Amino acid sequence: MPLKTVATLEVQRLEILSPDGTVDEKLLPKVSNDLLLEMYRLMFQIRAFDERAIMLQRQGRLGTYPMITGQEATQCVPPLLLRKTDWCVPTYRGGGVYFARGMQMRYALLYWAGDDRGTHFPDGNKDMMFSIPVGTHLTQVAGLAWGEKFKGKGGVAVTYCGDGTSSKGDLHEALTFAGQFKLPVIYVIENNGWAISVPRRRQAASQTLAQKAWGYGVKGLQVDGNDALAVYKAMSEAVSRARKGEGPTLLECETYRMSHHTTADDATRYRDAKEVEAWKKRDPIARLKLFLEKRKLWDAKKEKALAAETVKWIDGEIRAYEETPAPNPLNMFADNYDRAPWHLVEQRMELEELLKFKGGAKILMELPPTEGRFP
Amino acid sequence: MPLKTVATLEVQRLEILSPDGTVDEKLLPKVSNDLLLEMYRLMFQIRAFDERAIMLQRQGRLGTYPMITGQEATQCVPPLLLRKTDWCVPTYRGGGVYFARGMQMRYALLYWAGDDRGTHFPDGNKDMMFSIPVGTHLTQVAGLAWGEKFKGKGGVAVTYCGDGTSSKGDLHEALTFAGQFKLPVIYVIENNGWAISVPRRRQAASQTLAQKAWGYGVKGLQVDGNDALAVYKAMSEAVSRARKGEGPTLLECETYRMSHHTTADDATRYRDAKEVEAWKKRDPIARLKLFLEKRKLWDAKKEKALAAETVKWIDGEIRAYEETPAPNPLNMFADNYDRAPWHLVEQRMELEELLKFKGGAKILMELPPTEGRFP
Amino acid sequence: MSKTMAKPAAVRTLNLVQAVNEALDLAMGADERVMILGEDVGRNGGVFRATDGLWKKYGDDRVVDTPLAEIGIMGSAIGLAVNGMRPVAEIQFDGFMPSVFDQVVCHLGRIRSRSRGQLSVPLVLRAPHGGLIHAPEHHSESPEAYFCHTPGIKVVIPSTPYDAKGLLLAAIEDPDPVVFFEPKLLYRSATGEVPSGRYTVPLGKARLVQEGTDLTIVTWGAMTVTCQKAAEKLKAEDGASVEILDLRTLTPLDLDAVLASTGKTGRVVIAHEAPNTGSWAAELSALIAERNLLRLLAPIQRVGGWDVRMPLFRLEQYYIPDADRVVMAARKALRF
Amino acid sequence: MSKTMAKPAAVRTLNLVQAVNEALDLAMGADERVMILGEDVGRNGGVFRATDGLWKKYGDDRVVDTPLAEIGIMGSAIGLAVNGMRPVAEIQFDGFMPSVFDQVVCHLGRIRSRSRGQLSVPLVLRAPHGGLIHAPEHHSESPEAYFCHTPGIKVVIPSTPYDAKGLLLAAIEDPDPVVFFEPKLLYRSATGEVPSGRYTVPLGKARLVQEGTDLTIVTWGAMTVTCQKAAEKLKAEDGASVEILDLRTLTPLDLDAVLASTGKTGRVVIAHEAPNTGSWAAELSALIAERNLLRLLAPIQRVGGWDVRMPLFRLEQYYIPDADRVVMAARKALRF
Ligand SMILES: Cc1ncc(C[n+]2csc(CCOP(=O)(O)OP(=O)(O)O)c2C)c(N)n1
Ligand SMILES: Cc1ncc(C[n+]2csc(CCOP(=O)(O)OP(=O)(O)O)c2C)c(N)n1
Ligand SMILES: [Mg+2]
Ligand SMILES: [Mg+2]
Repeated sequence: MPLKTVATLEVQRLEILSPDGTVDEKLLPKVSNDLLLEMYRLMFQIRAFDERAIMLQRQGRLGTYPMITGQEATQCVPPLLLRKTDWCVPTYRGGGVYFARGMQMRYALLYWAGDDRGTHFPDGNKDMMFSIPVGTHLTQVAGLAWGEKFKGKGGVAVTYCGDGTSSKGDLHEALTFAGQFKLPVIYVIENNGWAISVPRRRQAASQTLAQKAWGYGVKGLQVDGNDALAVYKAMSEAVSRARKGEGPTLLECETYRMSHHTTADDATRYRDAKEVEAWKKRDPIARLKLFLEKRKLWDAKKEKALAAETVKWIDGEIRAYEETPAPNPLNMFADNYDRAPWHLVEQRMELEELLKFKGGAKILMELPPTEGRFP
Repeated sequence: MPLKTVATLEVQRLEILSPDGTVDEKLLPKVSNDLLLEMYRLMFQIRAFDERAIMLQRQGRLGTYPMITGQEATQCVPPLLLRKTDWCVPTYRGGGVYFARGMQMRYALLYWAGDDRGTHFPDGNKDMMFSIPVGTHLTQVAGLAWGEKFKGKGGVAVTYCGDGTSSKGDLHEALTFAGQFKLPVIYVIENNGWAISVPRRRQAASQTLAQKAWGYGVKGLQVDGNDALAVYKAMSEAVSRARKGEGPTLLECETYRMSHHTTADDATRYRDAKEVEAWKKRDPIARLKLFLEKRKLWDAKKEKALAAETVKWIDGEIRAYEETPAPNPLNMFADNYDRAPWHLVEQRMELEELLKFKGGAKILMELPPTEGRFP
Repeated sequence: MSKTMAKPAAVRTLNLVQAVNEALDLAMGADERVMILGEDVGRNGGVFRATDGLWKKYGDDRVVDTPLAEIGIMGSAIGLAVNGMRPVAEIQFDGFMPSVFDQVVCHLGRIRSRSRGQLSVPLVLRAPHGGLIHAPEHHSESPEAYFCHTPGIKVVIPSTPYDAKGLLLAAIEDPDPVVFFEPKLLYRSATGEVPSGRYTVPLGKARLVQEGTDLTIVTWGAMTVTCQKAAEKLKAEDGASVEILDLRTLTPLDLDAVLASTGKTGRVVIAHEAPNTGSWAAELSALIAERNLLRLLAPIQRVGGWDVRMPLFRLEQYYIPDADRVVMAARKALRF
Repeated sequence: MSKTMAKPAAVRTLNLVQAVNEALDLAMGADERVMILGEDVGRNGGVFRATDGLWKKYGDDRVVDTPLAEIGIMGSAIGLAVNGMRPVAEIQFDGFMPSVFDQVVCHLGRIRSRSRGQLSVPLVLRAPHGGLIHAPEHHSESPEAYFCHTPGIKVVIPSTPYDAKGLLLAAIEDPDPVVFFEPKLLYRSATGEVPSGRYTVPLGKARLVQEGTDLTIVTWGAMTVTCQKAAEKLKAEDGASVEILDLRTLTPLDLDAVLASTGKTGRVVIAHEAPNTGSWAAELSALIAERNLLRLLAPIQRVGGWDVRMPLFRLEQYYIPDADRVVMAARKALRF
């Protein structure tokens, strides 16, 4: 009885559109021109939004904000493969995911401005809030997918986590469940090279993150995450496998965090500027633009029109955000339980007392109306 | 840019000694005859001990007890590769590991009899108590190994977990750390086919558990865990890699839990008797015996002598266990802190009051002496 | 202390684990969304047989043996509940609940409010509770305080078969997450009359175990039985009339019942199994003294586990309060 | 409230995070076994700069940027401590501590006793604590009660730079595990005189912030500063003389100091940031009433966070008690 090989695995990496705009025609997925243009619009607009959000924060008009720039392809493309009724749960950096799901970005601003009303998703969407303790949503999304399996209508669940987050045990248990129960779920590792100041190589010592999938009987694939077409193709195959009940997929999308971790971070303390420069050449938006131009789908005029439309759109979102009246402090007590128990009723009255103590008896009339269900 | 292969992995399985006692001479490790005989003795004796412990429990002379039978090779062989000063942490089922480390088995009996004084290891041994919440020790053993790395004397740490336990996120974080910091640690997955009533195939949907190692840049190997020589060889290579600073290893030792989960369990509720029958043919002790006999190292006379010696030894351990005076209830308060804070001092006095209330003022004199450090 | 009864039903004598089993069976029979997940809950019927027979009856999809991964159990139960199911997740022993704290503290009670009422988590998290069955290490813990301090969830623990069934049915139909502890000492030792049909015992209501005038014992779980023994002794030896309140739901607390009884008697013992410091008994002691200060005739006596880890079982009867300890504490209050 | 001073030393004005940094630096300089591990603690110097400069000074082996895995951080710190090191592990924010509960509850405080004193776990677990810096969700939590209920560990939280340095040095040299909370609101806003050399502030001793005769406020962490503001207002507007006790160590508690002060004044406010129900304030309220019952002139007033999740920062000032809430509570006690 020899030392015998009992299993072999190949980790593959999918790249279709190279940084210079040329494509591997054999691998090119079927995507309509309209959809290509929609991808471009989403990526273009979320980058512009990101830049404005950073400015708002610098001006003191927004709280700590996590930058998206560089990760637009990985964020904006997967939602295009989903139905409204599929579940989609990004990370806290996933503004592009929510945007592609149709969220009004005024809510993202509200959230990062410290307003609980920011978790507002389009009617009928099965979106769930990201989790700030990173990775803790991963097993929950397995549960969401499990629920879809019970419904038996081909619904799927998609979620993201960062390269740093892939070190959390939560991913292990999520993939264990996903593989064991053949759940219709897709885990996207948004490998942007960094977890705050910790580089990818200081997480798992494995060559890729995609290869983790193998430990759970889950299909894994590495994808050039700055290549919108590769992300599209990988995701469409993963979604169709999931819909058909063929099981879960782990996609490692390799992209890059072009900016600081958040507005509270200073990446120059720990990151070489040369690395950032090198990644600039792999920009996902410029790359798709080259492709569109080559196909005569895009030109400077269209770009200008989109830019103008984008400014207007962002202005509108910012206005809507800034005109939102301050929340009523009593909102805190709404929606904690289906029916608030006595102690919350009592505590809410205590808060009313405090407000009166501060602002006089009339204060409760002057506050904005309360929102949410109470008791 | 194609769909390209970025990594290939092969999982290997090591088998040397087949159930009929023939060996693959090419793979045969260098083991002295004395060591072969020592392996056999350990395995033989721990099985006999296991059988007696089960009887004790059935007679009401022991608490719930987890059976070892069938797993002797996986448990008794790895410690033979270790120094006293290497760390070794088995699972709760790992009586064979402790035995091979030189533990007096009266302490194992004490522990399963509900006596806290059962965590008694030979002087100078770096053993740590197993953790009952399974898997929670795995990151701790990474830390123990990290401590050895700081000392720089080639010390290593070895620990076990079950196939069921390999589903816990703890293993993920432990392997992440082990791989990242190239820790001198060996993780042995003691895959005995079952986690109480849940079969191996209902844990990870992967073909092997060994292949999990690749997700962390850790070396992985599947081993026939009922083949003492394969376990020896795999372990000796893993230990020597670790000592030389070449990093961690994950060994999946495939063995079989021949009995119930514990004496509180009834495996006939969920397990096919045919499966157990099939595994009987792969018994680790019978197999090593065949090999020893072929080499003229063992015969019926020696077996009889060992059996007699073993009965005497077990009798002695049981006697020592049963003659151990009951613990003093006040022991509970010892060794909780280096110096007990006031509230433990106060509570200990309360317990003294209670004991007096029950047994009169003289009771404190009649109790066995207290043990441990207080305050 | 009210109850809602669906239809007249045969009354049998069941033990507590049988009552739990019957509640699960009824809930699964009545509502397709109810499913069970956990370790060994399926074919094996649970290590205490709480789910015995259900796997056969409802199949592998609805009674699910999961991998050995508690975060996976808790997290996927949350996802299932958010997505329309009514999962009943089992953690095999109290001592393994810390591995789900992350899900409980960060998510379980927050999802409704974070989503501003759009999502809810109607699940039940079942676990055996407490000591005194000579179980191995980490199998005799009383972690309720950790859960009671966590907003957005409810914490329930019955002490009779009747309540076990009615509270579990109420917990499963509750629109919010309920942590449901089952005193393992009582699984077989507590027997009582249980109607065969469906009924619920409302969450948030204490049970008046016995009326009395001199002293109130507030307690929960298996300690209820210990306190009954103590009350007998106090009656026999001290002629004391003891009132016992079994909280049944720890949070939301039945404060009215607690204040009414302790206000009436003015002397209070709170008895429980957990390490005493920072326990749920602390909250009760605080609330009673804060709200009934002028009615108190003696300092409140808390009787709990010591502030050390639960010892192995040879010493457990010295760790968990027994009737003697309750009696001693009661006498301190009575003779103050 | 004593202190041990090693040698005469220059006194500078530092803020709290500088004091923490200096303590870490001194500890690492004096003892090779001291090492730091956590997320972003190395090259980046920690998200609050608590470990700034230490990676450069002590190298990558002793100031370790770990993978993003809190069980890994906590578990390996336990192993390192058992194996002779003196690890100082950082959890980046209070809100992520639940992921280490499993290690804390099942192991951290149990290893010494499980091994009957053969092994010990001399580590420090540092984490920022509390709210009011407009941080994102899950970054403003006050989870101390979960730790205080867990046997075998100590829980410390300073409120001045002087104490931060002295307590952290004491915690690092303590032979038992210490959970060390750092009020993040005070990292930069609290400044004070700090001697440059090595000194320790003993664990288990409260700090008398100010003496008074009418009312005692017991508090800890950033709330200490709030209570000082409230005391000024009470003095100015009510002529009340308020005594303030900053616990500094939550467990083991300085009960003598608490009972002496509350026994003297007879009127008590306990102020803190955590959800009030089941909080550490409950234990304090219970202990004071149980042991000082006849000295109490008014019901004890607990002022804490509401029993809902910590809201996003626009409302945090309505969640965490401010000076007005403390004043209102004090007046209830004073006017009873
Ligand atoms: C459990 C947990 N630990 C630590 C943090 C603090 N933290 C916030 S983001 C972050 C890095 C995340 O890195 P990665 O997963 O790669 O996502 P990215 O930020 O790159 O999108 C850390 C450590 C957290 N939010 N949750
Ligand atoms: C965290 C945790 N969850 C559940 C249990 C209950 N339990 C004890 S042993 C066991 C099965 C363990 O299976 P495996 O890891 O394969 O080890 P084996 O028993 O086969 O040696 C379970 C579920 C536990 N001890 N710890
Ligand atoms: Mg990242
Ligand atoms: Mg097993």
